[in-house]
Amino acid sequence: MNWSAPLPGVVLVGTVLVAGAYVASVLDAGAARLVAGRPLRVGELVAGPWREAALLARIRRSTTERPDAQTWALAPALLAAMAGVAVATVPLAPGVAVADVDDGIVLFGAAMAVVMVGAFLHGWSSNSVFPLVGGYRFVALALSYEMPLALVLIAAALPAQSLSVGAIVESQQGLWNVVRQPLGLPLFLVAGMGLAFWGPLGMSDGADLAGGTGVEASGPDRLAWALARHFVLVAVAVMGAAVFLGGWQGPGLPGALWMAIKTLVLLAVVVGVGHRVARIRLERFVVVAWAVLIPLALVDVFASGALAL
Amino acid sequence: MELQLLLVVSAALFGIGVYGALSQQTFVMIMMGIELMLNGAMLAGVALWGVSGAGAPKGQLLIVIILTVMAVEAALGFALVIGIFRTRQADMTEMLDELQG
Amino acid sequence: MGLLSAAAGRAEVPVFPVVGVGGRQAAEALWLMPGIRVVDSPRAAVLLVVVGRLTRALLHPTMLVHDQLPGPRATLWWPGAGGATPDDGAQGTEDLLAALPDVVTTVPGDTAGLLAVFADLLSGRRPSGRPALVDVEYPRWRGVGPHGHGGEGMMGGVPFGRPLAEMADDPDGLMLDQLPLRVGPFFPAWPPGLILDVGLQGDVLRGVAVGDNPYRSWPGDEPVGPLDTALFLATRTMATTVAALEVARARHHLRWLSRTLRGHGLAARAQRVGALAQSLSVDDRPVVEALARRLGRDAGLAAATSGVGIVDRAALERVGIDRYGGPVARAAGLGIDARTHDPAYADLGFAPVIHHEGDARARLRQRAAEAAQALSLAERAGEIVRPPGRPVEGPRGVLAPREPLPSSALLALLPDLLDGLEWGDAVTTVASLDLDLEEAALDQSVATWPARTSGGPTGASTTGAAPTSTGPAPTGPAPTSRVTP
Amino acid sequence: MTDAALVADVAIWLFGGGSVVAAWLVFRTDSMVRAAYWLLASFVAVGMVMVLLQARFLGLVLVLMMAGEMTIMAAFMVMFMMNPAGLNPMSMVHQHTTAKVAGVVAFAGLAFVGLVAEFPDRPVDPASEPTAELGEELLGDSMLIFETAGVTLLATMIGAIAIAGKRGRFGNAQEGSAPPPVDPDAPAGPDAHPSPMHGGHGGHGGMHH
Repeated sequence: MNWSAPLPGVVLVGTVLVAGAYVASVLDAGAARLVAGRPLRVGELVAGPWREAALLARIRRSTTERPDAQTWALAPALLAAMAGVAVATVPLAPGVAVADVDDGIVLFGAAMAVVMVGAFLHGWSSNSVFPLVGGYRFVALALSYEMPLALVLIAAALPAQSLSVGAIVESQQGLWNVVRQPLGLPLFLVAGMGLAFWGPLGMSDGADLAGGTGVEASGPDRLAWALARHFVLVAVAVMGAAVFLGGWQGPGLPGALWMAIKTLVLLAVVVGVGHRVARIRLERFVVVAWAVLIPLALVDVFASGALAL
Repeated sequence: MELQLLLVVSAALFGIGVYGALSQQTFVMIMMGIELMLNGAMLAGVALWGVSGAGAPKGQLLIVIILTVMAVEAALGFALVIGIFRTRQADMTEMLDELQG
Repeated sequence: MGLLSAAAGRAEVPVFPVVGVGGRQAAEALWLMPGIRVVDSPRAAVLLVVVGRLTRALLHPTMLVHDQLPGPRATLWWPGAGGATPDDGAQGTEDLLAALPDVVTTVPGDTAGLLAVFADLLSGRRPSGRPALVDVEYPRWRGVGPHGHGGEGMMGGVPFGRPLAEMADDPDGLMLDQLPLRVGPFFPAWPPGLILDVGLQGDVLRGVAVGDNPYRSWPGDEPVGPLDTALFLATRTMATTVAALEVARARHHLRWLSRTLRGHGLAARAQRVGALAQSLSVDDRPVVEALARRLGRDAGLAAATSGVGIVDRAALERVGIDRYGGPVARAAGLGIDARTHDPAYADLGFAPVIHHEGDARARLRQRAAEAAQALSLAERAGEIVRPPGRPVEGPRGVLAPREPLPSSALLALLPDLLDGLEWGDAVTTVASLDLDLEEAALDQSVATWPARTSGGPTGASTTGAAPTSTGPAPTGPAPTSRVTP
Repeated sequence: MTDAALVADVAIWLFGGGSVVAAWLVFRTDSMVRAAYWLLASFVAVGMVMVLLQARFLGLVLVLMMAGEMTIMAAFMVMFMMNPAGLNPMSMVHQHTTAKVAGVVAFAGLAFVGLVAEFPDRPVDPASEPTAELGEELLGDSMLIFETAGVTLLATMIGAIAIAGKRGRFGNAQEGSAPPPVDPDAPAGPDAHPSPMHGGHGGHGGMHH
């Protein structure tokens, strides 16, 4: 099968995103029940996301006074498309990559930068106060973690001597990057949580803003935004599994299965952290990002460079 | 043929940039005009590099320099906008028709 | 469509609560009910649950929120909370029932009834609720331009009833826009009934004013239902056991902890604490002590709360909280506690818990520690009975005969405390004060609460000042929005 | 011509045309946020052309850089243009005729050169690795240029912070400064285009000329 052809490629990426988003919401609901000390009802957990999606599809659209309707609709599409681009660069099994281009890491970085545009536009376009504040918050956070994100990805590319995600996966044959560069994965996940505005970094859509950029969205719009956000989370987890956990490599099982397991582990970690760690303060995070995370990421780059020599 | 059309496109970007930089009153919009001019220059550079320059690495170097110029322009532009706004509460060129602050 | 509706009908029910007089506890119980999800925005809700009685000042905001539900939608009324009945004549409630004839009236906590209404709604057996504000004419925005946002002469002021932003100093020394905004009374991150008029500069609050308390606009009406401090207020006429008082105190603090955790984005942990509060007994002491330790050590919460909303002694004295004590004062190092001199506590070895930082984190640790301490006192108190009539230490401070209640003093802290804070910090600060607008309403409408027993509102009532709202005053979390039918 | 090459060519035309349209809309739209993002669209289109012309790394870096920069720009516009949320129409132009003429002349001159001049036909070898070559160039022969760019950026950062900061070299920026004259009737610049936005406090909301 030639996965680089348009149709199979879109189908593959779409399947990964939708399946990942479904699993992420089941994990999220399960983690919420565990943390809340309520009984885990597997049947309800498994059916939950479908039921909620069906309900949102049934609820009517609402609008605000004079929104920028096109931009409002564009925002979730932008996030979903960028998540798709990110997943496309990752080899999901040996030889199965939609677009394992030789600048894959840079492509991922560019796609994630456009996610910031999408989130800001989602807040701005609804012509309402709390969404706009949410949009600002996303930008303030994103500008702080984009730099560590870029740096840890560069560090991961050093041992592979290539910017291609496939080459980075193969460079981890003997030793995964999570061991070789212990700083990389945590920093990557912090940025990833921010990109999917998840858990402690979910300020742009936080409860203190009554839902932030998503306050005004109802019904299908709310569903689209939730899906887009889950897609970004999945893209981050897939990329993290490939770049730091050795991708499809692993003993015994088929490559695709290893990739799925590793993605699942990262999703579980992010979802678990989301239920355990309080929403951070914007001011404090920005200070920490510039004064701690960026220096740590630089240490990561220098150490990886020294090792690669 | 391809090269000629790309050069016309880059000339159009540059021309729009010139128009914007000269006609706009707001500092940030003027910056947008300047960025568009740089955008046109960059496209011309890449077109010549890709179609006519046989992919010489020095051609890409020129683009890197243009990107640097854009970054410097943006950073200093924003800093100046803040600085001027701080001292004069001005965000448009006409508000700065006096030399003494 | 059938399959879709069937699946949708079995989803968790998204509910937006509207808290009327005496409805706070029943509304908070919604968070613990299985199969129900309380949502932050009316846009996400299918059911509007009105809990308790509505005052006239709450009526218009309630109808606005109702009309923001996108539909299919239905409204439930839980009157019994707060002792209200469908025919008790509370004006706001009557008006609501008149405006929304299809309101379903059930008893508080009736999950089955709620789920049935939801199922009927989605299967089409029940029609979606009609708009409540059909007769009201709002000034329409008649802007020009492709997106209709501009027009001649829009240089500030209030075009079409919408206040525009005005320039004002900002903390960085720039002159930037400041948008006047009214938030409340149903903003989900704030205690029910709180209305704040703020200037919003980006996400920084400038010039905060507390709006009229919507729970006091019922001239001559019996003011309140059961407060969450009801047991403590009852001690003026009733003998109570120390154990019962202390368990009630611990429950109060745990409820507050649950709300606070939710505000910090920890809904699941909040649910666990909320469930613990609901079934709390003396035997839970070890659990609560472990919880207090865990919360005290929690690095994420520490980062979110430390240094936020510092209330120092000067501020306490300015609004007179130094007279009440209470957790807010004790978290700022002021060791006032009525239990210190209460003979009923004499043999229990009571000494007040004190923190010194005075910030939101200190208040969090203070209440967690006091909850654990209260259960430990309850354990030791055995059958000790406390005679009526003496000042009692309530969960927010001393409740003494002929003294105002602590909530209004805490409310007076807000304007100075919130000015210049980021929105998130402001929400953290408001939550950390444990405000109760109903308690404040009781206080202001009767001046001193024991006088209530001798009948009639005393003195010149301050209650005439029902907020007159013209135009679409933003009341919900969706200030500039409108549902198009 | 192979299918793939044809697709690439069509894509280059679409992106090239798109970049010009987006650039034009920057100065035609009535909102600052839209203007900033039309500019971003123009940059993304040029970046895509660069990718299609094999300068993949630089094209993607351009997108990455501009997404951030344009978002900052949008925030700046909203902050400084005294225009709630950047949603009001605006048309704040001066010396319009001069600008139009200059723009057309610049376009005509450059396009003329582009159309008339003879350039050799030496396309990039599809088998080459432009990203690797660029890397070796930057850290090899042209190291000095690369380093100079880096130092320039560092100096820019420091300078920008110094300019924008509250306390400059001459003490607090607020002291001794004066707001611009508040005189709505004063002629606004060489073209004497009346500007109701003149003055520090009047500038809210949109305006129509």
